Amino acid sequence: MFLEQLINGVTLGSIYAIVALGYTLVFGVLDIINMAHGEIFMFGAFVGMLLVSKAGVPLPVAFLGAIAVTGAMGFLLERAALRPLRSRPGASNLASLISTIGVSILLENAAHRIFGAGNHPFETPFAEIRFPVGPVNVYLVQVLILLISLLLMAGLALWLSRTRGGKALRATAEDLTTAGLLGVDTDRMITVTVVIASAMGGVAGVLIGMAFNYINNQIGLSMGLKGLAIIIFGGMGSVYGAMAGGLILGLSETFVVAYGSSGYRDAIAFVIIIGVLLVRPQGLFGQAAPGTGH
Amino acid sequence: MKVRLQALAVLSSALFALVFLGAEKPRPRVEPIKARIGVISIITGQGAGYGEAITNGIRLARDEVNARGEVYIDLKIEDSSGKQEQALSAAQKLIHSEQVVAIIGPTLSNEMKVVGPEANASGVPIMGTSTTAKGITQIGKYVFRNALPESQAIPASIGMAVKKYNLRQVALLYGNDDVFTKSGFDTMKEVSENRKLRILTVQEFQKGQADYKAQLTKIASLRPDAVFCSALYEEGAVILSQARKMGIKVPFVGGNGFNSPKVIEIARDAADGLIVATPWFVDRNDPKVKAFVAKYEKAYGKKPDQFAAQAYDAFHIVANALKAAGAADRDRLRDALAATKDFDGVLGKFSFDAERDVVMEPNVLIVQGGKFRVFQ
Amino acid sequence: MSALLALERIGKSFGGLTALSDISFSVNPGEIVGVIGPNGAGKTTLFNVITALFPPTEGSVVFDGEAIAGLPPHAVARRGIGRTFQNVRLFADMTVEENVMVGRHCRTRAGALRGVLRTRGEREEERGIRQRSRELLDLVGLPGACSGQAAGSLPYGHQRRLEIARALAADPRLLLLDEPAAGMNEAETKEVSGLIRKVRDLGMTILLIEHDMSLVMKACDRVVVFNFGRKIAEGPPSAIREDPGVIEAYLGSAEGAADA
Amino acid sequence: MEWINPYHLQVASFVLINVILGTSIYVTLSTGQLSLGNAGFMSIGAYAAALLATKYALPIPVGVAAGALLAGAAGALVGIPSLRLSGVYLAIATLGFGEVIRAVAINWESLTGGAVGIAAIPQMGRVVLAGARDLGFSPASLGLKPNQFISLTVFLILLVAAVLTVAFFLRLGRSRVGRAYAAIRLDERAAEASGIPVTYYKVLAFSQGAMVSGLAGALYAHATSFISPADFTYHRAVEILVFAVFGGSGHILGPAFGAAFLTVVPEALRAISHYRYILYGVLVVLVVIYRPQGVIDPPLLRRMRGDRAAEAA
Repeated sequence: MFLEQLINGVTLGSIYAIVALGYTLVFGVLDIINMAHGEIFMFGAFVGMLLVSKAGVPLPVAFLGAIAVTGAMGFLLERAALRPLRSRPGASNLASLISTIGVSILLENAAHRIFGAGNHPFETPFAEIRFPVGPVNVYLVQVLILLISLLLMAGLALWLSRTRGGKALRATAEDLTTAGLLGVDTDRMITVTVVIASAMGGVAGVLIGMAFNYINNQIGLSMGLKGLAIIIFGGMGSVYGAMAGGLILGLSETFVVAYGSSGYRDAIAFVIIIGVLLVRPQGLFGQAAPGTGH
Repeated sequence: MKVRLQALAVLSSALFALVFLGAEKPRPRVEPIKARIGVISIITGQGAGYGEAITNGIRLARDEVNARGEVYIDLKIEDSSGKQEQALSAAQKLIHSEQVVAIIGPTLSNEMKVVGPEANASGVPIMGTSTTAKGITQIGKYVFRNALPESQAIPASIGMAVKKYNLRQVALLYGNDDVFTKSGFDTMKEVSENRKLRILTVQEFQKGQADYKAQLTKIASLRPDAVFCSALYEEGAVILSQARKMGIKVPFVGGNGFNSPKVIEIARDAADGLIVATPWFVDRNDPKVKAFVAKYEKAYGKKPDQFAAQAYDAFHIVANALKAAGAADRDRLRDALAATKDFDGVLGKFSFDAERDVVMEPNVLIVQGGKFRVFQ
Repeated sequence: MSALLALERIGKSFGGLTALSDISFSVNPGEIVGVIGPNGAGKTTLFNVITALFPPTEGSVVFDGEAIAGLPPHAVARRGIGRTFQNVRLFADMTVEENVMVGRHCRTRAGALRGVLRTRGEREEERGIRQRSRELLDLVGLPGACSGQAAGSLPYGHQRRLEIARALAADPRLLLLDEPAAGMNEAETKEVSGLIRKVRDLGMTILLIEHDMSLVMKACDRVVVFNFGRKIAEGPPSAIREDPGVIEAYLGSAEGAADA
Repeated sequence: MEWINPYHLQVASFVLINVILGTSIYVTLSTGQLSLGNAGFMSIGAYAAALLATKYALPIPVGVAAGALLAGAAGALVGIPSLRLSGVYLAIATLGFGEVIRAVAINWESLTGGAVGIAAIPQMGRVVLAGARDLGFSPASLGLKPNQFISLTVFLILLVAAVLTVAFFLRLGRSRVGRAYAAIRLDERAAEASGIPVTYYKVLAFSQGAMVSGLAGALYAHATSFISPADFTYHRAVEILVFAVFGGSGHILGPAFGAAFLTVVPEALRAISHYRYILYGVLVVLVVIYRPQGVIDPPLLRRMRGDRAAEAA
């Protein structure tokens, strides 16, 4: 049973990690928690589902479709709910937090009107492919999820540290005004960030659908809450923190059920956060942020 | 002689029919009893899937009743968003602003626990169509329900399953943060203990959880003869599909919340082996049921689930009681409702007991080959 | 005469970076002592150590015969050390008067309940706070008309004075002023210089960081010179002016030459 | 007396409870701490009051006071370790605290009844009516039907509670402690150097915020007569935050306005039930964009006061 639970935990953890990467990227650059991220990847999941189950397109095309839609949504989110706040004096981070909450309420209810309430099956023949590893069956989807999450993490880390765009992004994250003075088009960088993060949400959405066989307009909320928990204890803005945090949470939830009480499964994320934050207020991988403890 | 007699018989029956019809025609058209009935349902937010089925069923019944002309019902549907405060505000609006004669709903037992006392205190009959938790009708004499409580459904399904499969050891799985699934679980546990079944493990899950693999892996490792699962169909379908995928082939026994075409739609083959006890059987060989299913499918593009069927029957029960009461009066309607006996609806024969709770024989159904069938 | 403030072998490092090492000197009651040195010499760090915003890595701070290291900053303020900041830190959204009233906090007592119930004692205390605040605003030369204005909207020079008034509201015995004349023109600097002496004449002891040499030379009884986190000289202004080490380290720098 | 509609009073009652909740988040925010634990503290107050009333048959005011105090004590306990945290870290950690409390409420069945919750909590309006009848009073003497009387009583009790709460913090804001809170919010360093014990006041504000949440929870329990863990989810915490930021967190009237407005809007939009939360979302975004500091802020209040003064002159 241990091996199976380990696989369950890693799969769940990888999904959490992908969700958390989206949050952490936006936070790293903008210092904003994008509360609409969960709803954006929920839309990604629906687009993927419609393309696969209703239109019958091959899976990679479904991924691309989800990425296109969520990327576009990220663009609109940035234009409609974030950018107008950047230029306004007196707009605290709280204001953008609330405007993204507004967007998330809007999207959740819009999804209900557009896609209908309740669960929708997410079926692809691909999701049925499995192979035995020792005594247990491993589904290809589980491997794929782990691989994609690792790839996204490595890709992001590389992009941030090696490429021009990535460096400009980091400069933007470091100090918005200075980066602007140095000739970085910060508005564009921010748009790019939000679009990339949202597109990653699209990927996450399709993977979640495949992993759990169903989707509904509430998955953004429950997954989003976990994603938030992860970036906090992984360390805000840290790519590795999101990955490590995701895996830790996935494994702890699974093992709490396996060896403890399943009644506390959903609460374990927050028990961990509180524990970690009390020891390391900046999170596992976070740099001591200004204002945290003195 | 014989021929004459026959002719006479034909003639006289024709005459009789003529007289009868003639008498029917000139009967003065009675003004229908006009009444306003309120509905509280989940239209937005989590659980809107149930609310949608319920309001669909009610609308269909309303159209039928109004077309018949004996009573004319003006429906006021209010959203509760699945929240108690919203349900209470909606109830107050219906009771005091809309002056409804009765309320159907709300959807969740939680909501009923807040709304019920208020309706009862205001003397407005209220009827739950999906509130299956314990202690609902005990709120007061104006509170009714036609939803078969899990305390009646589950013993029937477990009883049949134990007999058929000779179950000895079982695993229990339930949602611990919801009144409905928690009550169902309490009954399952009680019934299992009474039947001296060995409970290998009790696993919990929480609303909105996407992944049940950890719990299911644990259950699988203990090799139960069956899994008793107290879940609503939204979660239940996902649990089934994930369970089968990881190799749990044993029967699943659920309560009546598990009974929905949605289960099959979402879980597909994985739904095979699900046993539920429920008054609602979509493929029952009964003209009433067939007509209802056909109409519902035509109107909403899908088959009715038990939430729709219970709401549909509930509306007819209220309409009948209204006819019996003879006027849109809350107290007379309450008394007429309480007197409902052997109402013949799509769920079968229905009566209220002394505590305004359900008297009904549940069917035990099993999913086989992607269809609900009677379990024998 | 025993010293009001005695610093004994103070050292402070951040991570691997040494900001202060082996600093010892003392300030006597009624003195005005200047602290000078090039940017980054550790002057402000010293103020932060004295006011307990940072604990020293080594050494001890003795105020009025008592070691105060380890006390929280507000307790140090309560003992009688007030300060201003290098880049004015006023409560920008509060009114001018409220800023000074905040400064009076540690000399007053009314808790939440009394504040809400407005007991007689509390009302009297508030009246006292208000009156003292007006006096202090007068003292630092802020016109009464601006007392209702948001502190952040004051002209820069007025903000500096307001910060001094806020510090004085806590009845400090030792006042630490961090570049009170920074960014001011000659006339304003002269006024500040006058204000500093006025404050001293009220019985306060002053430790002053300042880049404006004319102000330091005129106002201070004694000067301590820092460079690279160390004390390189100490003495009366006239002696410091001639100290070759100081001239090389500090006055020799471009900035020092411009100031001098 | 026909115009006294229990429905309107019901909505008004929830508005008032939300005003108290809005105040609770404002109090902690006024020292610059963003706490999202208010749903958790609310549940502590609600459960304490409900249990004292149902299990020990204590009078409602005793239970309400105990609930508020218990929540305040819990606030102090949570507030102390939370001092190390700030900004979003504090927000999410306190949100987590709320979720943990909810998990405990779900799992500690012997005390809380688990998901089934606690039913038949004495409803304050009905208790007052019963008491009044014992004294020989009949609502008919005021021309009221019993349920009008009940709703009106609940409304009036909540009105008094909300007005007292808001007045308390309005006055506190203008006192020595209020100045200390504001100083800490505006510049913690400078506040410390001015002799303000920052730790003490942060914990005090945290605890006061928790106490106010607990009060709201206790009143809620006695207004709806049923509570369950589903009442105190993450949604509630976020909703309270939206009240504060939407209405404006710079002045106590901001959260109060936000709570009132955002409680009434979904109610007013009942006619378009399917779309009302879509509109709610759009409204929140628009208002935040056009008034990022919230609808009500001190300059606006000054202008309004100034206008009034000008009119009076």
